[in-house]
Amino acid sequence: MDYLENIESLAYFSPEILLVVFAAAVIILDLVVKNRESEKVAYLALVGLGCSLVAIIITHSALGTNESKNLFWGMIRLDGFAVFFKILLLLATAATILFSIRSEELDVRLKGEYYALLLAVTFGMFLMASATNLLMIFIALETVSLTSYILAGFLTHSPRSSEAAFKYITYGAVASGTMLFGLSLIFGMVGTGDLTTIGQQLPVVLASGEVTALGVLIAITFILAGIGYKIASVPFHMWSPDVYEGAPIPITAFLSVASKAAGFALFLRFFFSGFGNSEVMQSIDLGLLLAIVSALTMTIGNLAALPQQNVKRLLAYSSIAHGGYLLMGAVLLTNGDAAIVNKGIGAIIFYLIVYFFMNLGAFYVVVLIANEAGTEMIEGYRGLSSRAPLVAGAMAIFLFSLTGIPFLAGFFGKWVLFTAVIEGNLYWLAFVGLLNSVVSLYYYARIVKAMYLESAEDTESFSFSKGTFALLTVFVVPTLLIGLLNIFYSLSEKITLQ
Amino acid sequence: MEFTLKTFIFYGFALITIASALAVVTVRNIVHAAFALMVTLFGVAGLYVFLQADFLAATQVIVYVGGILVLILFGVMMTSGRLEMRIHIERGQLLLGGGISLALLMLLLTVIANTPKWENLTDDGTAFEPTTKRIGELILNEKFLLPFEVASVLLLVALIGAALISRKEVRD
Amino acid sequence: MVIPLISIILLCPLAAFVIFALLGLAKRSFPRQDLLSTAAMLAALVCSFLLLREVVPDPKPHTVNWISVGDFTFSMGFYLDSVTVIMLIVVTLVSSLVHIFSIGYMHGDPRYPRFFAYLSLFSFSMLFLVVSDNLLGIYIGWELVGLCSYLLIGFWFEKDSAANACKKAFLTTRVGDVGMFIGMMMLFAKFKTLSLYDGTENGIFTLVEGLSGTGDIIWLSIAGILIFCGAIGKSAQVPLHTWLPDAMEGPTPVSALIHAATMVAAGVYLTARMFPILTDTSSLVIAYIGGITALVAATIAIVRFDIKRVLAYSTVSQLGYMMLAIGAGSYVAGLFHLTTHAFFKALLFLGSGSVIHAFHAMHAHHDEDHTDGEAHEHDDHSLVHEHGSEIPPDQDMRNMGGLRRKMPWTFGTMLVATLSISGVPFLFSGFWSKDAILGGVLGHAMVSHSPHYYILFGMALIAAGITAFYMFRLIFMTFFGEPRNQEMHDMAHESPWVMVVPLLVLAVLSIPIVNPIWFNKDYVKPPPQSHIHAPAHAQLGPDTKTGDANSGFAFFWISEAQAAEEEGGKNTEKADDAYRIHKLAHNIAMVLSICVAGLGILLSWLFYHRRRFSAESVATKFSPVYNLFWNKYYFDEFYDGVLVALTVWKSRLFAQFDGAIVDGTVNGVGTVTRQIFAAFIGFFDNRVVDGIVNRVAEVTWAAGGRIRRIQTGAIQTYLFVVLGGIVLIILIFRAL
Amino acid sequence: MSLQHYLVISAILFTLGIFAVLTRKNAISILMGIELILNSCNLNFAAFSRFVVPPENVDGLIIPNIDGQVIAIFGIVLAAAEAAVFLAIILAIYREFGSIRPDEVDTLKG
Amino acid sequence: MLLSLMIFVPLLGMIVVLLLPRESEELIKRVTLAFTLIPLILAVYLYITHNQPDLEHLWKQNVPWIATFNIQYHVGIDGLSAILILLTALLGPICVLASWRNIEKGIKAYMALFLLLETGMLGFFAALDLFLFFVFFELTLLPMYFLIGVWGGPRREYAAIKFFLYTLFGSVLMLVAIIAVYLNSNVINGIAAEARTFDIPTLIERAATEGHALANGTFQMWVFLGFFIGFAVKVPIFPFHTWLPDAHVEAPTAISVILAGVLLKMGTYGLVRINMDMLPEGMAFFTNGAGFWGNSLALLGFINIVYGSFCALAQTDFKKLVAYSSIGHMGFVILGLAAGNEVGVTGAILQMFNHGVISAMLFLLVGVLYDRAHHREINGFGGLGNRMPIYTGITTLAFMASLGLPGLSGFIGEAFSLLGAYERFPTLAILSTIGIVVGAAYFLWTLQRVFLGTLNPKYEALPEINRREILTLVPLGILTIVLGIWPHFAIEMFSESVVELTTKIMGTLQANL
Repeated sequence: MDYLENIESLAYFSPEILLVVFAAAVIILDLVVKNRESEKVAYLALVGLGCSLVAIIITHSALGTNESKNLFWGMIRLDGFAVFFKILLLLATAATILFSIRSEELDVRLKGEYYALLLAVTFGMFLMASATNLLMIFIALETVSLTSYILAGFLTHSPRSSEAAFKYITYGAVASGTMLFGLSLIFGMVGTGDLTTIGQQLPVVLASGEVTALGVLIAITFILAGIGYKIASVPFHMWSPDVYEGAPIPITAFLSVASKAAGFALFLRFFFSGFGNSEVMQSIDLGLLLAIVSALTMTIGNLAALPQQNVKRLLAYSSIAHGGYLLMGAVLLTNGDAAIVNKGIGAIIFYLIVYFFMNLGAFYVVVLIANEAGTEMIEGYRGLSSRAPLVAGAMAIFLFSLTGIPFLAGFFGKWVLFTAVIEGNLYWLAFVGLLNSVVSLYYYARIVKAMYLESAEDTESFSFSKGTFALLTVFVVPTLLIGLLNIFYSLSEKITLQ
Repeated sequence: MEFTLKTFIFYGFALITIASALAVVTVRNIVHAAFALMVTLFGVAGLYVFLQADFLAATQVIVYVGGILVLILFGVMMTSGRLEMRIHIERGQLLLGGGISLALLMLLLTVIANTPKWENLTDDGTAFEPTTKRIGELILNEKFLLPFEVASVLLLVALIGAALISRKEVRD
Repeated sequence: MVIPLISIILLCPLAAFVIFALLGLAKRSFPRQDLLSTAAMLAALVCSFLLLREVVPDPKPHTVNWISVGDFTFSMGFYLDSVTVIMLIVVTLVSSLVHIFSIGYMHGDPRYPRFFAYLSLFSFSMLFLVVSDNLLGIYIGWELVGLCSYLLIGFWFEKDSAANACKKAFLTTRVGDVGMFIGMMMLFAKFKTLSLYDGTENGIFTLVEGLSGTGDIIWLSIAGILIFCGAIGKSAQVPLHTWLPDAMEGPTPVSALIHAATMVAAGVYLTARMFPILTDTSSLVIAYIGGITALVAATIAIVRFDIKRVLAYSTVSQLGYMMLAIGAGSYVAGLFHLTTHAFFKALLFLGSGSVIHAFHAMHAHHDEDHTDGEAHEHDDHSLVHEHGSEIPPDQDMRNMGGLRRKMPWTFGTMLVATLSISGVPFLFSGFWSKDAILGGVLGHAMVSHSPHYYILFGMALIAAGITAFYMFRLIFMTFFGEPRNQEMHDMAHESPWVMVVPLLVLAVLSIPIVNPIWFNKDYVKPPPQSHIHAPAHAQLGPDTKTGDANSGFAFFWISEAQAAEEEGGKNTEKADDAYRIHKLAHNIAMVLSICVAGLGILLSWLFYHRRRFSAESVATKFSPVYNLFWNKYYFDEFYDGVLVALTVWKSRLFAQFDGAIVDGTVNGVGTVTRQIFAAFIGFFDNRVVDGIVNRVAEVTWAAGGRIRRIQTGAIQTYLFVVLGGIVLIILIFRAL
Repeated sequence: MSLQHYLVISAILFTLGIFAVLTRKNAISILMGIELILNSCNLNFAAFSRFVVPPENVDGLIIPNIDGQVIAIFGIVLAAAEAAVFLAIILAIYREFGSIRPDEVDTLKG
Repeated sequence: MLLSLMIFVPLLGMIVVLLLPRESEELIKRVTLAFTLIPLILAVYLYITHNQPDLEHLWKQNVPWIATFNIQYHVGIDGLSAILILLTALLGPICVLASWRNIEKGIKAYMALFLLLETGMLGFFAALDLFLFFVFFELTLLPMYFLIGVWGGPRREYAAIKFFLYTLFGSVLMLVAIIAVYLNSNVINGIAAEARTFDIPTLIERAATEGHALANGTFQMWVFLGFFIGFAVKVPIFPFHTWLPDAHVEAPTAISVILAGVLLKMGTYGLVRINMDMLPEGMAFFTNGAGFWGNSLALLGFINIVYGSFCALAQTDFKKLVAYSSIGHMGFVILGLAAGNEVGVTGAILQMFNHGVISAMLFLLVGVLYDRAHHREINGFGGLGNRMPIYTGITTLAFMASLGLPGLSGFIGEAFSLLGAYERFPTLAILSTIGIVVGAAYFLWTLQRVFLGTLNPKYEALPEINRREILTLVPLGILTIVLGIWPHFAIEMFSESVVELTTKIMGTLQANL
């Protein structure tokens, strides 16, 4: 296996380096800016993200399409897949920062560290998206997790925030511990931490009977606990409603989009590279396992979302459900046909693009309403159509898109996913998924109902700044248009793992 | 396997480790549990020595016993304002937890026993060179450089975060 | 000339209606709708007479493609033979007279223009039905006349009884229509066409000829009977006759036009039209239904006191006669009776209308005195309650009596009609047509040696006697004796000339000598196709058999000859034989019918004029029979009690089903799912979810709620789920 | 002193950690359980590294493959960082709720 | 080009309406009316020119859209879709007129949504790409949800979400079927030979090719089921019908009109376009007359007829009655389609159009009454015939048309459906005639309870129907009469398509026997 050595790798690693540098700069600026003009700090962080984005693009173009480089002795890999996720994560972070600027919930005094932490977590996620070594995977995961714990518990005066952090870390620590144990078992089976080597060796040792299917199953299940908790799949999802509810709204948005996306990036790469061999998958029936997990995830997410009164919590369950949909694409990794595997990956990528816009958009509205109405409960949305018609309209678009109503992006996302799943002959799974989208309509529509069909006691209309609407437009327009343009489909099709 | 002093000591360490770990999870007094944990950590360090992982053993003692355990004791002290450290365990929870743990143990033991690759790999007494230098090379020059740097970022984040969260007291 | 003439006949009345409707939409109304409609009708009448000359021996259809998709085509067109023309004349004539009569009768009604518009629409529909050359067209006209009947019966819809009656009429006839429609479906499925005769090989009549002799004609019998179902409904045959008496809630001219002369006769017309497809079986069914109807209705008529109801039952009874004739193969006799009956029954109704108007005008005057010209209400009369049925006082014969001096013209004309319907010999048209039927039935019985037809003949004969009895009862109660209600009697007066003239015209038409139509023997010809139960087509023209001296009436002899042909087929010798038998039968029937009619009139005279016997005492003596008659054989009660209740119950059942079962099933599935789900989660304490609707949502909600319950908020529960999940996954997939 | 000995010890430690995490009614005890789990993982890595992977010959010196050892070292580092944050959060919880019983920290649920 | 113009003109109108200030209500209404009139004018032009081959290119368009899935923006017209487009375009302005006065709040949003709805409906009928077809199918849901939910009656929220959920549930199965068709669209004899496609004409062609995966009987059967359930919810076919009465009762008048007039037709149109045309083998399986499955489609038609009719009989809410009557009448469509022969299918398609017109009238009429009396309880009226003679007259016309009075358009569809069905399913056809009687019963009973009898003193001052309302009803009334007298005006549009379709169906049936 050819890989670049440390020094050679540095150039390709510049986006990550820039993130860390800017994180440090943010902290320093935070100390310098005496009068707590925290927005400056936020803008510096945004500049950092921008630089990193430029770096990503430069490194990518230096790399050339369909090329990949193994950096740092094979610790991480830079390829189109990683680049895509990096850009997605970067944008999610940028959005989160913009949300945070507008959120009145966050403690202004502590914002400097906050933005640094956001940059740091993005850094960790970058690594998650590109890690190809067990150790790297674990460290990246831990970086993201630890930072997320802190961010979730960031609200100074809120017991809910502390509780969220506490649950998050307890859960996360156990899950990552379990995962580490699973990783150690894998390490014991093949004697190396390199994913590609694992992918080559594991079938051999399994075929020769040196290790048993049970061992592999236990290892994978343990590992699944760690990754599954990141993407909030059943039964590792239980932290997420509580944490989402307790965490500051921008962080919730960030967790539900970026953290999930990074989790999926890791998931895909790990299973594709490490267990990409269908013999291994079949020996432990991984396909069925993932399919069941996927079906349960979306079902439980959707059902539990039904009675929720807190919009944030509702969206938390909804994002569990969406994780379930995404997992359907991941199930296709176990398919023997490489074309279908790539379809599955492409579907996940496309869905993530769509999900990025609609879910972040929805959370942004939640931020806005929390600012103005001071509540996260559905009651607070009553009569929104007359109090803030544009915001209500945008929210309706996001929610219906999340449901998967045609011509909105969410539908096309589901379309791509279900097509891939059915192509993999998993009719039942597609059916479960589709039934779930029907169920999901019910709770999304409850918010719409509150906004449009009910009237508020207080009819005073909300006023928002132009910037707010501009940011909202950034989410609305893609939600309306992504599905209608071919470019995103071809993009998602091009991004594959090797 | 012949029964030598080495093996005797090994079994001793193993026993101490397991027994103390058992104490960690069973004793009612949290401070006692913390000390039992210390013994466990020492025990594990001893096992590392048996694995000829000298640097690792040292790290274990320094970081764990010297760092983490102290941290835990601090935590115990700072949260025991009411000195109410009695730990009540509900019976059902105990049973269910025991069941799950036992099931996991059984599964793991089955795997350990049934994996041919892991069988018959005994310590033949070969003495290796000390690992410290090699570890240094690996971490600072070779393939573990990146994890090392990332870990430093991680530690920085943890530092800031821990400070942030525990600083909350200082409200105005 | 045929097409323009028919077009004028159809379009004139239609135009009268359309003008009314369009103006109505514009919230205006034509000031003299009555004159417009009447003029339109008269124009149609004139054209009908002109058409008489156009009828050629071999009728040609005039069709256009109405609908055509791929292989199949539905044509619409006119089929003009002698029967059609006769029907056209009858319809236009009676309709014109009724129009004129109504100008007087309906004067002052608030919806006066609308009445005429409806009459026009009706006339159009009826004429359309008559000229149509295919079953679909007939069906269209058929339903349209039903609609008009509905509108006209319910013309005074403020009266609940009228509102009920119109609905009942429509629904009852629609039951029959559905039968007819099914029959049409059967014919269509077999023949791929609904045209009766389109001049090519594709008409039903031509095709049915090809079927003869194949033996497999059970379906054709069924189809025939089903088509006849339409006639049962429309022509008020047992068991669907109950709507017709109720239909008397409509204005009397309507009763005369629709429920005596034309629409109800449409059933007879249809049956006669479909004569070529009738098999022996279906003929027998038709004959029986006709015979039973004739007898049953006549018996009910005996005990009525409402002058219009008596006439209504009489109509039912006479329609039964016609059906009987067709069933017995004498379809010409049936049509003959149709025409004679149209005139004298219209006359009777209009006469009764005149009487009612006489009393009614009094009320109108009263109303005008008190309410200053406001519309007279029809439901504020003091009602005579009797066995739960309500008879308006101005229609109750017990309020009448001795009117012959007050209303001489009305009396005279009605007497002519009564004599006619009773079958008083020679001078009156009814005698001839009734005799033709009786003779036809008896002849058929004698030729076919079928006991059925002997029975039917007996029934018809009895009915004839009863008819004479109750008709004279009506005359005696109304016009003879002393006035029973002096106040009403005082106010009664002869009707204005617009009402009397139509009466006179009809009276003249009921005396056959002066009725010119019947002298032209060419006009009623057997259908150009053979008959399914007489496969060989007799080529004998009717005139070869009509050498008899007393053949003043073409109808009569044609009927006889026709019957002979059918029975005898091509075999001339046999035909002669049959002819002889028929002649004998006619003579027997004539004698018997004269006797029976005389007996009926005598009894009536004894009961109601001489008062030799008391009707009441007879009624008490034979109270079960009387009650049976009085309660109209309990048909209404049966329908109300059983059928309607059943329907309503069924619809309620469906409604409940909708609520309980359909949603419930969905719920059931949901419950099962929930049970499994609950079992999986570990909660078994299922509440029984109440409510019926919206169960799916409830169940999913409940499932959501259950999931919430594991989300206890305690972190260790979550950890249990995680680690338990891991163990479970491993165990499950280890077992696989 | 075969590999399986270490593995069994490690497995026991792991399960004990799990047991602690599941049943202890004190947040700090849970942290201790987590430390046990992490220790078992590190022990695993070290053991596998010693036995499964053939020793390396670096510049003529026979040293065991130390990939696993290095991973274990990182494990220790991560454990330390995690413990620090965990304890900070426990302190915050203690402040807000006045208790560190995990089942009393349950305002977010449903 | 013209077709695309027609589809997207309302969408443009929506944008224009959204840009108008909220206060200028009259302007909004006029603009909306203008933008619904344009499709109508185009539709009339289509009607005039539909049999001129040299103008055909005006009525189709095919441009690539999402190349990755070979999805095209492909719209086109044949007789069947043309007639339904005509119906949609006709009902558009009528509904705008019907909403003129009785939409009190948010007229701007209402009109915008209505225009969006119209785009969805027109697009659905014109779509010749399966994906596009589905997108338009679903596109109607959103505006409908809001139109019922915001401007509906007291239980509007429930009704709106029920409508939404039911339809979405159905479309889920349809989506699976669509994907299955797409994935199999390139497989001949087990080998992927061509590019996959959503193009409906191509799919129809391939489904008729020997050895093509799409032509496989079992495959078609399953796919048929998927599509069928999707459409069945829309039609609605028992037992998926329970959303309909609720939606109708709660929806504002104009929306009920659209719902009954066009949306239900989307289901049956789909059945014809996809289930019959594309999946003849599946169709044959469910209508071959053998056993339970062979009779199932006709049986559903029969159940719909009888069930809908009896349910209508039990109603006391005027609107609910009309809603249930719709269920009954759509049963005739199903029955006629199940027959699969020329007569039956012609009848079914005619019935689709005619029911669209007649039920639109009925709902408009109910709306007129409701606007005046503010309730719809049938028993609460009485004797209105005297008070509102014109209204009564029009209602009688509509009722008579709906109960299948010959001479009015409702009859022909019903009669032909039954005639066609009798050939294939005699027993069911005969039993279905019960629906005719019951249909007459409930309409007449209603007529009696509302218009006949003595005038309820409460309504002595009830104003007569006004000019605007008459204007909405007259075109429909004229159509009812004209098509009753001369149905050829409608039939000539689609007779060719029907012949083609039925030849295929009957051919498949015969091949299967």
